Amino acid sequence: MIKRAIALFLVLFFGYVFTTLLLNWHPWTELIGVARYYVSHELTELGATNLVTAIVVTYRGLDTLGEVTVLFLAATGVSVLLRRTTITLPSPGPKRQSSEILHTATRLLTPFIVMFGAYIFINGHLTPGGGFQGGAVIASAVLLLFLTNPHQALNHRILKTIESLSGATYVLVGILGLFLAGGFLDNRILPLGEPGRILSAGAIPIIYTCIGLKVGTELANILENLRGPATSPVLEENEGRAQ
Amino acid sequence: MAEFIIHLATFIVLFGVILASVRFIKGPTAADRTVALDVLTIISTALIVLIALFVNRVIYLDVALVYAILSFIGVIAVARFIEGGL
Amino acid sequence: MAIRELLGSIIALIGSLFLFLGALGIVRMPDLYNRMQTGTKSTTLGTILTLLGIGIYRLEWLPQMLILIAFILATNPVSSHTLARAAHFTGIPLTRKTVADKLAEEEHRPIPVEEEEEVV
Amino acid sequence: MILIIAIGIALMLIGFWGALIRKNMIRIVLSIGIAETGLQLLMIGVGYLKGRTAPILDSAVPFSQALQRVVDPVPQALVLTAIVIGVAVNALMLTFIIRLYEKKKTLTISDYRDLKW
Amino acid sequence: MIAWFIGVLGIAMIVGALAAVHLKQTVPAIIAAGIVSLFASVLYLLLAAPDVAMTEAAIGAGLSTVIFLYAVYKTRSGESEK
Repeated sequence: MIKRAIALFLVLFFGYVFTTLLLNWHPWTELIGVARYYVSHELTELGATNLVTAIVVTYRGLDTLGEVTVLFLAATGVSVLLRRTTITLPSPGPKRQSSEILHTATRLLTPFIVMFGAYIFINGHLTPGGGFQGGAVIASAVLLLFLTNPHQALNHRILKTIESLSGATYVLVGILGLFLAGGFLDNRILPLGEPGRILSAGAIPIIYTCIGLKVGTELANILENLRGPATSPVLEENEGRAQ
Repeated sequence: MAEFIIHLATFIVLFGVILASVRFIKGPTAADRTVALDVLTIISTALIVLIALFVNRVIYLDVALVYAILSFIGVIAVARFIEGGL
Repeated sequence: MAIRELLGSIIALIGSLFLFLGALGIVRMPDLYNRMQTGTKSTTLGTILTLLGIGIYRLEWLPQMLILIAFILATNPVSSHTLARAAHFTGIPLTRKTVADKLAEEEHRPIPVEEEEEVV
Repeated sequence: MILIIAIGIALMLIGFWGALIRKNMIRIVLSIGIAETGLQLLMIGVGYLKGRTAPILDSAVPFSQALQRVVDPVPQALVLTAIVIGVAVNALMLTFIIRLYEKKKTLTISDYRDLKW
Repeated sequence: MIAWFIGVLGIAMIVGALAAVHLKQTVPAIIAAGIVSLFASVLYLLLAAPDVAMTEAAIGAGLSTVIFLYAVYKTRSGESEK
């Protein structure tokens, strides 16, 4: 009970602090500071029509590189920690097979979802979306496969290859920016082109494609590790017949 | 006139959000709550399209597409968990 | 063009009414399966009509609306089917007014029915 | 948008309260996630300017009018990365919880007293 | 119009968050957190942030819920909190 009282006191204290901050806050009416510079110079400097993409990929590119690194470390941590988990945890029994309708819908929808994810990160400099969203959509397609068939296996070699290649390409494009343009992760190593076209904004589509593939494979990796290793397909077929 | 009817439709949809939330609070089992989640996701798709209409930006429809494609995965996940196949 | 906009907005209004009735149905219906059917059929039709109405109201948005409708038609029934199957396997009871349960008959199980009459 | 910021603060406080009073570790992670959502909502609310539209230039918002018509894009970029990091960190926390559960077969946080002094 | 949206969705979000914190069982609480993230996504769209709304829709709708459900599935017998 005393713990609950302390918790209540802390929450009320923070509520008081935040309320005073809120009451003394005046909303901005104009863009100020760095945002003003970004909005007024972005299109002529970088050529991407989506300002958020321009900030994420170029102006704050180092942030994004660090974020991808954090994501990679989290995925690695999950896979290292869960490596031998099935030995000690008791097996919860056979998993129920999913229905025919769900199988058919998955077969129908998975290509569309992957294609849509690719559309999102390739068009990241024109429309809302980008590498992170597209990666999450691709990971959702993998998740749909897992949900439909609990014993679905993934090809680890292909996943690892895609992840390493995209990460290496990302850093390589960044280093190329040092030599060919203004600095690390500068997108002007390629011609800017006409704003609004798909082949515009320099290297932003390439960088966002790399980020999308890397985020997608890493999230799929996390999901697969959390689900546990796939059992052999022979066993699964027998289970299906037994039911 | 047409604009007024669209506004009226939006208010009706918002009232639907409140009703579905009521079932979510009341629902005795996890399956009932998942039904409420299902209804709320599809209502949200309609709401997003209505918002896109109000602010008059066609690019917002991409978000509605993501919703229409992905929102059912959450419901399927909970359902497969309930039947023991996750 | 005013007629087209009026037509689109009225279709959207009918769709929103279906969405509202679907939400009302999941509050008022007696058991889970009835709630599920009102929450699926009615809201699917409601969303389709709303999107179609907006597509007619704003004619240049019609292609996107048709894509959205196609995806909703593909995804929403699947999720409801999976949920209904899961609820049936976990033995959530049917209301007393149920007359047929084909899935239980096929698996030679007794029909799970609520014990006492619920006052609705 | 003061209403949005109030909602964000309320969500943060609810999540904080839940993280303090819950004993189940999965529920604590869930509460932290809700507080995270509140914080992200607050940041987006701070960047919103009344009556303006999304920072994406197309035929509706030409570049010449952009300075008067778009909201602040910087908080959006920050929140975008924060959400993705959030889900990865949640996955890592839950992995730790699964490993702890293997060791002691309990999810209650007050049963783990090994490092308490 | 926008104020009505924010009012209804905000109240629904706060109710969902309270449910996520105060429900006894874990799985309904996870569903409640999913609802909070659902409405957060619509609110981001209202606040003129379609990128953030898309991220929240892609991650909050499926991935986040499933990660929690996997954790609950792996720690099944430990769900007996008061």
